[in-house]
Amino acid sequence: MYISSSPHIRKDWNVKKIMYGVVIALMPAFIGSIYFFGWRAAYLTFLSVVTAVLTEYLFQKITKRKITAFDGSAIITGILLAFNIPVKSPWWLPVVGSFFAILVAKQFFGGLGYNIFNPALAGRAFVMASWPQIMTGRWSAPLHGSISGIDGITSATPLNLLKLHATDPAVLSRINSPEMLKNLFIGNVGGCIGETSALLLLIGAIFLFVMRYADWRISVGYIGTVFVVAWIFYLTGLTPAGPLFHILSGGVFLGGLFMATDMVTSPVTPAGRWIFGIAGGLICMLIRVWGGYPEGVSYSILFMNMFVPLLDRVRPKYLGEVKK
Amino acid sequence: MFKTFFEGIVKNNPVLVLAIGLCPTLAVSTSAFNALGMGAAVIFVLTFSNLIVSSFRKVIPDSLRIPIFIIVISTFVTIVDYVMKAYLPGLSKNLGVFVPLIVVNCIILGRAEGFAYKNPVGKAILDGLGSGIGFTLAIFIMGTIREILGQGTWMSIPGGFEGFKVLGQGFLNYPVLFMILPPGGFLVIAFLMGGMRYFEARRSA
Amino acid sequence: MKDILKPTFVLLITAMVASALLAVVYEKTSPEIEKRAKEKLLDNLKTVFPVEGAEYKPIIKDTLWCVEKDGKRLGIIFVNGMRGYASVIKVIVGVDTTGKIVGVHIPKEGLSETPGLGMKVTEPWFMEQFKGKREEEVKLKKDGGTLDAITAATISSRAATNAVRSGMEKYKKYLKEEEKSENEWYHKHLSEFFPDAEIEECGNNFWVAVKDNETLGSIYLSYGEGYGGKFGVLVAVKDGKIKDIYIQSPDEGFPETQEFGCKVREHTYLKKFIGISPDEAGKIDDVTGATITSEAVKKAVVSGYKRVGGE
Amino acid sequence: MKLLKFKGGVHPHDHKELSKSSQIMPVPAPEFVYVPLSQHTGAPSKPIVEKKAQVKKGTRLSEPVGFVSVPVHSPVSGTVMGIVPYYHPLGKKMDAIKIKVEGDEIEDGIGEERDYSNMKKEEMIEAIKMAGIVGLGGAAFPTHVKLSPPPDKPIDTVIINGAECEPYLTSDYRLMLERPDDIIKGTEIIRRILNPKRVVIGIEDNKPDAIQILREKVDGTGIEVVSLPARYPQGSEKQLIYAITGRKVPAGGLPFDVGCYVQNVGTAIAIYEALRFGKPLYERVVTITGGVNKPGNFLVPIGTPASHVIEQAGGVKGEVGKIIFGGPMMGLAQITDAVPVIKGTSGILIQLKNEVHIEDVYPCIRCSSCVDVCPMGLMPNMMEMLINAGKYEMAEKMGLMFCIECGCCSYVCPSKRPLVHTFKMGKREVLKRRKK
Repeated sequence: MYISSSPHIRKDWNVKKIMYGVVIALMPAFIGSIYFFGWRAAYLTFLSVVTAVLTEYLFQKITKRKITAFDGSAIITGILLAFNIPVKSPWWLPVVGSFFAILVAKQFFGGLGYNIFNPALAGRAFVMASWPQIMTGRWSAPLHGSISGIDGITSATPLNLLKLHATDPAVLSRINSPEMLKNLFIGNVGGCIGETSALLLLIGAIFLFVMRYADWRISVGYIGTVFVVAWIFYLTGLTPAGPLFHILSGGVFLGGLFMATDMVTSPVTPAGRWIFGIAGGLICMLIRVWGGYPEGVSYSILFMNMFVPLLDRVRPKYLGEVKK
Repeated sequence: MFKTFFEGIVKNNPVLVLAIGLCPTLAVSTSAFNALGMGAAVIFVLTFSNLIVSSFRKVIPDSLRIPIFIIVISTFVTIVDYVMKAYLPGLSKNLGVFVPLIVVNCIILGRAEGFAYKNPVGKAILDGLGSGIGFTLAIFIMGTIREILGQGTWMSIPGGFEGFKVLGQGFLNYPVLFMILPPGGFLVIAFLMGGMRYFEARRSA
Repeated sequence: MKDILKPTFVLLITAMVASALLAVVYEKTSPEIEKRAKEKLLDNLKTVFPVEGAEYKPIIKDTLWCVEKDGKRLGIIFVNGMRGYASVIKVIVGVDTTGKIVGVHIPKEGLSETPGLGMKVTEPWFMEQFKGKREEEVKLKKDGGTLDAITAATISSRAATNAVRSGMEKYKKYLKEEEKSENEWYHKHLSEFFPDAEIEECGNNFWVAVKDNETLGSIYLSYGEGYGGKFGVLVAVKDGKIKDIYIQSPDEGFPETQEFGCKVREHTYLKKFIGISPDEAGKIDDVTGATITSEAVKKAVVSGYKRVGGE
Repeated sequence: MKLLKFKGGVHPHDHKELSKSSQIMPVPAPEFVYVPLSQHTGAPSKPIVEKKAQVKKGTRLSEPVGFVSVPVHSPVSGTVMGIVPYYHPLGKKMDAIKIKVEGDEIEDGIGEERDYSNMKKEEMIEAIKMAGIVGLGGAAFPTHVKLSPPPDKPIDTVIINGAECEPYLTSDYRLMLERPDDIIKGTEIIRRILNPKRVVIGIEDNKPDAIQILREKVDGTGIEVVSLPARYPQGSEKQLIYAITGRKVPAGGLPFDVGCYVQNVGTAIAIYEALRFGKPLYERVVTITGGVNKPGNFLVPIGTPASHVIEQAGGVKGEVGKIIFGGPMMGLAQITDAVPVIKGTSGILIQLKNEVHIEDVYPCIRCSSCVDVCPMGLMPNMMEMLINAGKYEMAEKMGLMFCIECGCCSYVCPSKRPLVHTFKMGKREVLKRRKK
């Protein structure tokens, strides 16, 4: 006979299911990355995932904690980290990044559920700060396309075009062209391993939303804000690229769909989530237009991660709450 | 008597245990040599200000002690600053504003107020030396870790010795820049503090 | 009353003792500090414009120096700054009188660009590539120039290059002045063409010889680009015909080789110019073995004539 | 009038098909019954019978202590064996009157039809009180207290709760199907006492036949029958009031604060029986379901041990995992099958051993499912964290005391955290501190 508190039935899901659900949702983009960048993308992702799981396992073993390394969350961190590095990275980059992400950003904070920052993004920030020459200087073209999405320009990713070649009339005339936007949407441009294909990421994300493994408010808030702000900036001449270019380029889809929506590091209330997404999108655009980096997705999300405890205070009114 | 000396180094290490004087610690521990320079400056100022404060502790009026401490400390700091500028200009440039800022370093004011003002000269000097060496050790260890990981060298001197190439060429090509950036400083000091606590807990257990 | 006086007195004493002590230290160290500063500065100046025995005379304090040797101006050195990624990137640049960069130095001290990235502007390979560049070439390849940027540190690289270029533009006029005085070689020749006349300058490297309110003729100065570099040609014109012609001597900076290029300076060749209209100079035969130089001379004569409006 | 949907809630599989079609069957009396003296919210009643006293069905065994208290009655005829501490569904042993069952006599007067049309309001309330009637939905709040709202808070809406949102349970459903007339008569009595403007019977739309029958029966009485969306916890007082009237019961307040009165359909029948036949509340309909061979609805004498009732339902199919008094969402797991049925027991759910999932508890991953489903709009994840950290005041500020313990948060939690359990403990701790 078992005795336990009510309720005595539980919904048929659990943390593992959610985590592996996210892993499945990442698969289209993963397969896409192999198609776009070749087997090296798979190799780096594999290294990253193995390091993440192994680090978590060893840490829990050494500190004599419960082993939860195989609950899927470390796999997600590994995949997302690999998705955030260029395919030309040396093999040790995802290894070091994953190691840092799991050890410092996750386990030191107390493990799953207690980390303040999205581990994959923290790991990315670490490798970005440590080896910027690799992270921002080693772009390669997809196997079946050009690095910039525009024929004839081979040195820069779409966002770098915007940051560094925005005065070039040849770039300006084609940056909002249907050809460019199509390449961006499909993912046939240079960039980090998993971020290029908006289409494949979207497929995975819709699965997440349907299964309720991620909250659509953050994604809609984030990507929507980037779109609206980019539009305003485009109309006022602050950026030469249109709103579609902005949401499809760089990591907006990867970040907005998979990293900002990380349950642990996002607010729990609907209002908090809207604020989280919208403020994140705004910061991303501010970094893109005025910041030193061409891309602002990861830092905007990390930045908003810090405000989560504050945003959690934006709680809904409970039924019949009396104002005091 | 020598207990005072060793307490400052280990048990009451200003940086790793008391967590004071963190600002210069984080800022100048980007290389081992800078850290040593800073440490030397702090040892000098700390020892001499302790000496003066302790010697005159009977004549310093209670109500005036803080302004007088500040004058004493800032005098020694200025001396260090001038001497460094004159004879070690490279180091002086690297340490920058953090040498003048020793004036408001809480280790020094704290030792003057908390120890030297209440204790005889001999003890005060030992305390100054102990705390100063404790600070230097902490910042030197940090500087060593950060320089080796962040630059691949150890003990490089600005405009002089290139430093020992500890970790080989691969590392010199791709050093962990993160470590010499501010967040790296926080990370290293967190590790050191954590380690200190861990061993303290083990020893007392 | 005593409550106020006593602390005041104590504080006064303390402050006085401290000041006295500091005064002594200052007295001892300040010459050393100054000496160091000067040495450092001279060091920097020497790196960017290394000429044995040259003098560095300040024109604008801490910003602009002229480099002179034996009373002759060789070039200038300037300091200029431009906002980089995290700090102002200061560049020290030596430029010679022809407008070519002799050397660029970017001091590490006080620079707080990202280590390993923007900080790389202080690496020798980056500073080396400026050598010998002219103003219009000082641009990153990305911006249509000739310089390599540092990987992943475009902002810092661009700031450094822009600092060099804008400085060159700002201080160009100091070089121009130099050009004039440096080219003094022709002054003493002007009077040789019309011995008794007064030479009046009309600007634009064009002079008119006047005697008793009567114009005797005109002289113009033109430059040719020879095998080894630029050289000057003085042409005296009288009644639409070349009266005389003089080419800069090797002492005066004639850059051509002794055995071939110098042949154009020989009287036998120059004689061919005399008496013809400068327009027709192109028809004159070249000196064997010095085709480029002779072509340059002819071009200089014709273009110079065109410039002054054919008299 | 348009129905408002309350915020949150969950859709667990209702499993009502198990017992839905089984008619209410009376359960023969067991050998012994144990009638706890406290079966309601409020002060326990005081026994008035002694050991060896002979009692009949309906004999009053105790008298109420104070206003918020009701007496208990003997469900059987027999001999009082004494007052013994005995298992109670709340989980601890409490005083109960043990009666040995002998014969089948009924107390005089019970069952005779009476005319209550001339009774005064106060007389009716007193009769309801002495019949020992409490809310039969589960909370067991004395009905006469509810029927006497403060004079400054008039009731304008009476809601008869036929939602029965708990999965598995079908006792109210069967009552609505089998005794719709009695429900309406009981409702009319409540209407007479409270004189409201509007009387509503609310039923979840997964019981269309019940809705249809009641709609037919209420024709011409002015009573509305409202179909509510099936969504747990629709039957919770505050959610029901909000859905039907759009009014929000103020936090810490009671339904009469917004002019509402909510009563379970079973209670309405009990009120009718008390006034019409003088029958006190000594038996009730209980759904026995889950892992039993013949799940069904039974009319069980109060005080019958669960084991006896389970036998009537054909016995357990396999190894018992959990015996739950009430539904799976809010019911209480019992330590033994000797626990007696009391007035508030709407169902007994047997979970077999292989149906009980003891799952790993993970740290909260902040998925916010609990926040999304909380029908009270609370933040269970934060409250749990605060309670575990001992910060009861802050948890209270976040609305801990207004938690209705519906179990939605624990139900959805992917980390399988015992949220409701924590809140129950937290509430107890807060109350303990308030007393100090």
